[in-house]
Amino acid sequence: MTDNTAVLKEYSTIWQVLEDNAKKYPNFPAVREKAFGIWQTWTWSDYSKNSNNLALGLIELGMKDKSPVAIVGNNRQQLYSAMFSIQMAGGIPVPIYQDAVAEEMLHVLQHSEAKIIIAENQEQVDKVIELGEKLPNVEKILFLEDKSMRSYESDDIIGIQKALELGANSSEKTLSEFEKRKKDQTSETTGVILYTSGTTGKSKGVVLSNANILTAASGAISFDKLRPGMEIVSYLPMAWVGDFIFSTCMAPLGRLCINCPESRDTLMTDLKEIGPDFFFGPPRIFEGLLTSIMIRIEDASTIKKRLFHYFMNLAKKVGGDVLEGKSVGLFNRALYALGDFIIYGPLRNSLGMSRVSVGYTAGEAIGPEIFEFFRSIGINLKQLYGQTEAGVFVTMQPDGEVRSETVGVPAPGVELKIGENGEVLYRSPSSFVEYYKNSKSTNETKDNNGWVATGDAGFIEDVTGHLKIIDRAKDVGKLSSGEMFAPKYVENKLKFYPNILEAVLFGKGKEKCVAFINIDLSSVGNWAEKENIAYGSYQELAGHPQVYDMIENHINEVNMDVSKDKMLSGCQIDRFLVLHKELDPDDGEITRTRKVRRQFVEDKYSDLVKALYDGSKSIKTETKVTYEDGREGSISATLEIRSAKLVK
Amino acid sequence: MFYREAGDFKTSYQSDQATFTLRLDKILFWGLMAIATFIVPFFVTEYWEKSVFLPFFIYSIAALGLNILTGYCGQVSLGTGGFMAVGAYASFKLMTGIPNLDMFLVIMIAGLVTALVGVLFGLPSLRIKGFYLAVATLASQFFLVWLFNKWEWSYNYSPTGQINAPTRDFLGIDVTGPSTAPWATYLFCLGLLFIFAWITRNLVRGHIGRSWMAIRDMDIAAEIIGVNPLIAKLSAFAVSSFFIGVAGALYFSVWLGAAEPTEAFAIDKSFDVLFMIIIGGLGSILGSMIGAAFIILLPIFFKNVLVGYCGIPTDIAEFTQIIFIGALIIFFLIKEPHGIVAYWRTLKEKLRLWPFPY
Amino acid sequence: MEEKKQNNRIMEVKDITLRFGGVTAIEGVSFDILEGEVRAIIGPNGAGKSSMLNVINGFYHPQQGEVWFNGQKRGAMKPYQIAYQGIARTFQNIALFKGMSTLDNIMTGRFTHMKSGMISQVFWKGKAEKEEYENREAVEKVIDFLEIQTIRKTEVGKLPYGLQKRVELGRALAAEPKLLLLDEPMAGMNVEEKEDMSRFILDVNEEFGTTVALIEHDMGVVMDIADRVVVMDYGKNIGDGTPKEIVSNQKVVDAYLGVSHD
Amino acid sequence: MFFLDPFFYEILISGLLAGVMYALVALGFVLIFKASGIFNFAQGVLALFAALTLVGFQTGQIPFAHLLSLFGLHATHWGAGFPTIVALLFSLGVMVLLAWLIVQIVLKPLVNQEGIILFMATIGLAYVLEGVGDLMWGANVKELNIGLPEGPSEIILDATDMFIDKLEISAAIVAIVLVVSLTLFSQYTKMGRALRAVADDHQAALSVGISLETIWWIVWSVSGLVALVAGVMWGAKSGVQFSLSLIALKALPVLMLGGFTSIPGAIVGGLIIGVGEKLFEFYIGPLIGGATENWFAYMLALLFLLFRPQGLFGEKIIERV
Repeated sequence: MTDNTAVLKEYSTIWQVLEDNAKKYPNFPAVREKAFGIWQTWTWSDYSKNSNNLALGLIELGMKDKSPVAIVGNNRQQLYSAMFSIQMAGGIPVPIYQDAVAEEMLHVLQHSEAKIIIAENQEQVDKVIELGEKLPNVEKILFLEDKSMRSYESDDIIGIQKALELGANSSEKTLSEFEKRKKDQTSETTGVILYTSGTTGKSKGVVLSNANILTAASGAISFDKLRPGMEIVSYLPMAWVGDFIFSTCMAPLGRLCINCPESRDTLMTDLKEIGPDFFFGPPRIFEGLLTSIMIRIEDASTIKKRLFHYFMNLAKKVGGDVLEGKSVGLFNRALYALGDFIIYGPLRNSLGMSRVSVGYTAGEAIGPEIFEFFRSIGINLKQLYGQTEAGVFVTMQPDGEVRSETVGVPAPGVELKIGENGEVLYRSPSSFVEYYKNSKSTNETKDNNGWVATGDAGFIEDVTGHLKIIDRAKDVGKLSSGEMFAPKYVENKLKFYPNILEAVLFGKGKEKCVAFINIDLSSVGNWAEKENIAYGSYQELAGHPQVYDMIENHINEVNMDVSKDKMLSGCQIDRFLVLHKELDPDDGEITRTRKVRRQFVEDKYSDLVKALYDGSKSIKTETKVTYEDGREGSISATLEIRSAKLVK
Repeated sequence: MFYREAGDFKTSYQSDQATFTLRLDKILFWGLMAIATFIVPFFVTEYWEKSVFLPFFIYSIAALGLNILTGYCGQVSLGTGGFMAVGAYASFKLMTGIPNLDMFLVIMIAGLVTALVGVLFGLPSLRIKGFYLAVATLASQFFLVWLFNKWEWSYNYSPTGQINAPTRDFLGIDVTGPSTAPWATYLFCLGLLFIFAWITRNLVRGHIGRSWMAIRDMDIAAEIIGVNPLIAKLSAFAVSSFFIGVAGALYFSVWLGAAEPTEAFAIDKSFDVLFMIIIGGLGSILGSMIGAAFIILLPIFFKNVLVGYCGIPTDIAEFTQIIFIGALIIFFLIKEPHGIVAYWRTLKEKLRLWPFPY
Repeated sequence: MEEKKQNNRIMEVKDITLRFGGVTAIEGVSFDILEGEVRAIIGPNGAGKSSMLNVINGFYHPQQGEVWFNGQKRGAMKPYQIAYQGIARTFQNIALFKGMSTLDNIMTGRFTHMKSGMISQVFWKGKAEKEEYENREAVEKVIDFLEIQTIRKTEVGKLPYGLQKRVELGRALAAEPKLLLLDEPMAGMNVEEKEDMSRFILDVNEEFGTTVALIEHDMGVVMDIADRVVVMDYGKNIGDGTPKEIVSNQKVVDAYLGVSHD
Repeated sequence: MFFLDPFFYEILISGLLAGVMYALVALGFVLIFKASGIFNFAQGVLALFAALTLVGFQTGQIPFAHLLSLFGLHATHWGAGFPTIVALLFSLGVMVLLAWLIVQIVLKPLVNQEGIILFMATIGLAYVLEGVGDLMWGANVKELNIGLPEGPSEIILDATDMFIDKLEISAAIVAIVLVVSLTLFSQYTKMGRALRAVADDHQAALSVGISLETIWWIVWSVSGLVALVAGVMWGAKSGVQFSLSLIALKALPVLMLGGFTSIPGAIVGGLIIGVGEKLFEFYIGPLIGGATENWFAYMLALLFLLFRPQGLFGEKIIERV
């Protein structure tokens, strides 16, 4: 394994990498953005020039040394460039989730005390303006898109073009100040503050130093042997650590080219156009892809359907082995090659993954079928386990050792151990400095020797050395019988069914386990259409008896599966109901990264939980909801409660 | 199924608006061109030359021309035969009048002459539309054929009224007259077709082409955008006639070698070319060629299969063929007004989406 | 809004009378349009509003009266010549080029900006090619502005009604007109589409400084977006002023609340 | 002076007589155009087809004999032919049946299409009919005799010294009768008015209680009748052969001149063209090589159109924006 700290000998900050690339490879593409119908391409030299100008502009606008600057918006060339500009100018970039509502934004802005905000468009600027009085610190807002911004423009709200012009014509004083600030920086200088989405409570600002970032990026590049010139599509939120490491750190260090899609609606088309070499997606992206494949193939002609299923069966048998270069026999290999031409190749092409040499998924457990599906058609999909505090990578799956149940071996430079309570702990040069202005939390998470508690329970397999994650450490509890209660473990099994979008399991300290189920509207809706089931709303579909039958079957199967594991067999579901609304980040029920806020849900739907335990057959309830435009309302429903089969 | 588009992205408008935006299409096209240019000439026999390739290339040029007028600009013309006659007689006069003139120039000048005549007969298009215009173009058909029948100067006072193509060359290689080699005429016409298809493509992708299509789709809206209907229609007539004149010149000088107006340029020619673009595809370059191939190959097919293979008498085969073509026209107008090329597009779309239906 | 009042008259029609055979469509109508304003023309069906637009952009030639544009009296001109003067419009019934894509439709809107000659076009060299890509850039800005990126290469005949209206607006905008005429831009739209369209019209007016004259039935919309309003009835001008003045004008109220004469 | 020239009157009259025939064919066009907005390019082939059918019935030909011979049936004729009047009725029956087929197979699927598409469809139809006619009855030139008087009219010859064929006179009389009755039919009967209404407004016609299909069938049948008469007259004059189908092309300039929607226009246009081309051929023709009938009518119509696009009697086109 290469030493990922070697990179620190060459560079001490991430923007130095950019500057180095601009010098050595000025005309190679660095970052593209789909805009005005084509992929507008910046070379390394364009990228650097823009970043320098903006940095100077920021200083001209009064940006102080070491001060945080917020960035909010979709993945945009200018925003990525702004990350470097802020660092160069001695500041600390604080990216914010672009779909955060104003209140969520408020916390980050107040906590970080950012004085300058770089926002993508009117939508984001509006949110900041809405907060108005509550943000006395904010001095300047820069915006990227002029559209509808004409009436906003003032001394404090200015277009980024203006800032760039200021930078291009900056004074001598600014220039020398700029040089000084750049020179002052070391590898220990803070590179970024990333606010975690936080499953509980207010989000915390994770401080990563340049050393953290550089070692993490360098380790990942060597681990997967990424080569210069590879393409990545940057579509995940810029505030998320993964995108930060991939697009802002690994890209310059490995000289990868990043591509920003035109909009969220065009992501799939844009992804297909680019055909990335390196792809990261949370499990739900892959679930979504698989569901759409299955739905579309169902509508295909009989011949195509037969071909598809025939070759998918073959792929299931031998695809994984072919991918790992294991022997499958000459006949199977020939057949697989034919399948590759007729089915797998076109499939990969239609997903935009023809060229993917490394694909990763993380964040949540991925369904084994989904995982195997993508591997079997020749996409090298792997899992990694990580968190913001680690600079993403804790463990990664090396080629040839990929299994869906484990999350791989420690990433370069990472040491791993299991705590007394079963919690996974790690230590690495990439692990974070501290939580910003929150030493209490820092001390809770990171001990004096640098070991960081992940908050996840898991164990290391003896033979392979691979890490296996069971659940959130604090969620793992005991039933009243003393048996182990690991809700996530069961929920994940349920969520592997395409019809189930979310599941929430209750049972800590109780005798039995009960569950809420959220159906997947696209998948169940499609099924309903085929079965000729009429429904007027989500609620009506969710409450349909036939839907209940279907969900009951799924739960029975999961119970069967869970019963096989002695340690966890108490986690079988006794009674369940199908929720009448989708769990929604706008209602605070799940996080923006789609993690269930267990306690919140339990409190909000306490009447339902109670009914699940008191044996009633149905329950009438009323629920508050927040609509997309921010209005609030409430819906009422009568929900059926069913019992599932328990296996002894 | 064959398309692998992932990674085929465009970073400039130039590549986004290229003729072949898909890598595979580009490879296929140039592959086919390479075969046609470097391999076929070695094997082409006189039969293939005279019965298949020359008629295909020449009618393709004519169909491209008519498609510019009808498919792109929306002006139906039934005067194609007449305009081909202009091209043919112009080339005859040039070949006999200036014996040293290179054949390429002869063809081009013949095209120019036809373009002038076309503009003249296109003038009524400013006042009349639709089938009024279609009928008006019949005037040019009848008048021009009559003219070349009666105007002795046009056929050099030959007692038979027939015109015969003397031997002329293109860059030193004979392409007309009795002693030409099949590969020479084949390559000459192939080259011209390539050039004219390319020109068509260039014209229809720019603002002139768009002004034609605007006139076709909604002439009133075209006018308020700044399109002068006079210029748009007349330019379409001019370009279209140029193409048809070139086709007429090649038809007479390179392919037939001799012609007599009432037979060679009768109204059937006008219909044939019109059918080519209806069946092939209105407003499509590929469609023009597919249509030409179809109408050229159909009689050969009928002759070989019905007469040669099934032993059906020639006249019955001929009648069946007429019925078949007529029925096909009706079929396409009802089922697929965009012609065979629409099926081709659907097929391609299916291949691109394979194995999914959408 | 106040400053607009001091602006120049970009267009002035004086005493226009238009007859078709024995029918008088417009009778002695005069009004002006100031540079940078949103001017609405309202009135019951058959009041001669569309005919007025047709006079302004040269489809109809009035028997009497004068049209002044940019301070100059206009002689008899063809619609395409008027397009070159900087007047663009949309139609009440969508008049898109059905066989062309959204992109091509809007590119066609750039016709007055494209000047390469036939020879250059034929060989696709030099000016023709350069000009094409330059204009594509301008068109892409319009596409971006109207948020129709996803339908860029769709044939317009296949688009839903609301989007077709938007594409038509795009085609007119692409010409970068000084005066934009909109004939019932919101006809047949639902509330949401109307809101979008109003926003686009206001944005065009504010961001590009384009003068807009529109015919609209929805009084709510007119009140929201128009700076000044002309009211026509039976081919005559029966009121002219700010929206506020108009709603308190008795003649106007009568024409609107009185018996409609469709 | 030319009006002292005795030939002038002879040409004038024969021009007028021919003109009546043009008017008759043009009338077939106008009827269909007014009722269905279709410019029927197949009208001439329809006439050829009608004439072929008539001759076939008259002479007792077996349809598709040539084709049947492929299967070993070598008979070409029934024992005897039908009497002319029966053959005429049968032929009319065939034309009515044909009209129904055309409406069902070609027109119904093309309803609401643009005029130019329908126009091109009738070109296709012309090809089909030509092929079917040939296949049914053979492509050889046939003589058609339905017992009309022939030869120069002695009375006129004696009285004015002009040479005018009796056949032409009787053809003209038949044509005039037909033109007058059709005009009356379309102007003064309820059905006729309904037919005219269709062209303007399909909905309005439907409200009269006649389905569009029926109306189309009726007009196509009527134009089949016109085609039959035209086919008989021309066939009697110059034999039944392919060139007969070209007479329809002659009617096209008549239409452009007279306007596509005007029955009087068709009549006047027909006469103008008939007379014009004869006079032109007689006086100017020799100077420029003769055989000017082929194009004179077109050029005349073309020049005319440049100045009056809607034709002599057509309604002025007001373009609505």
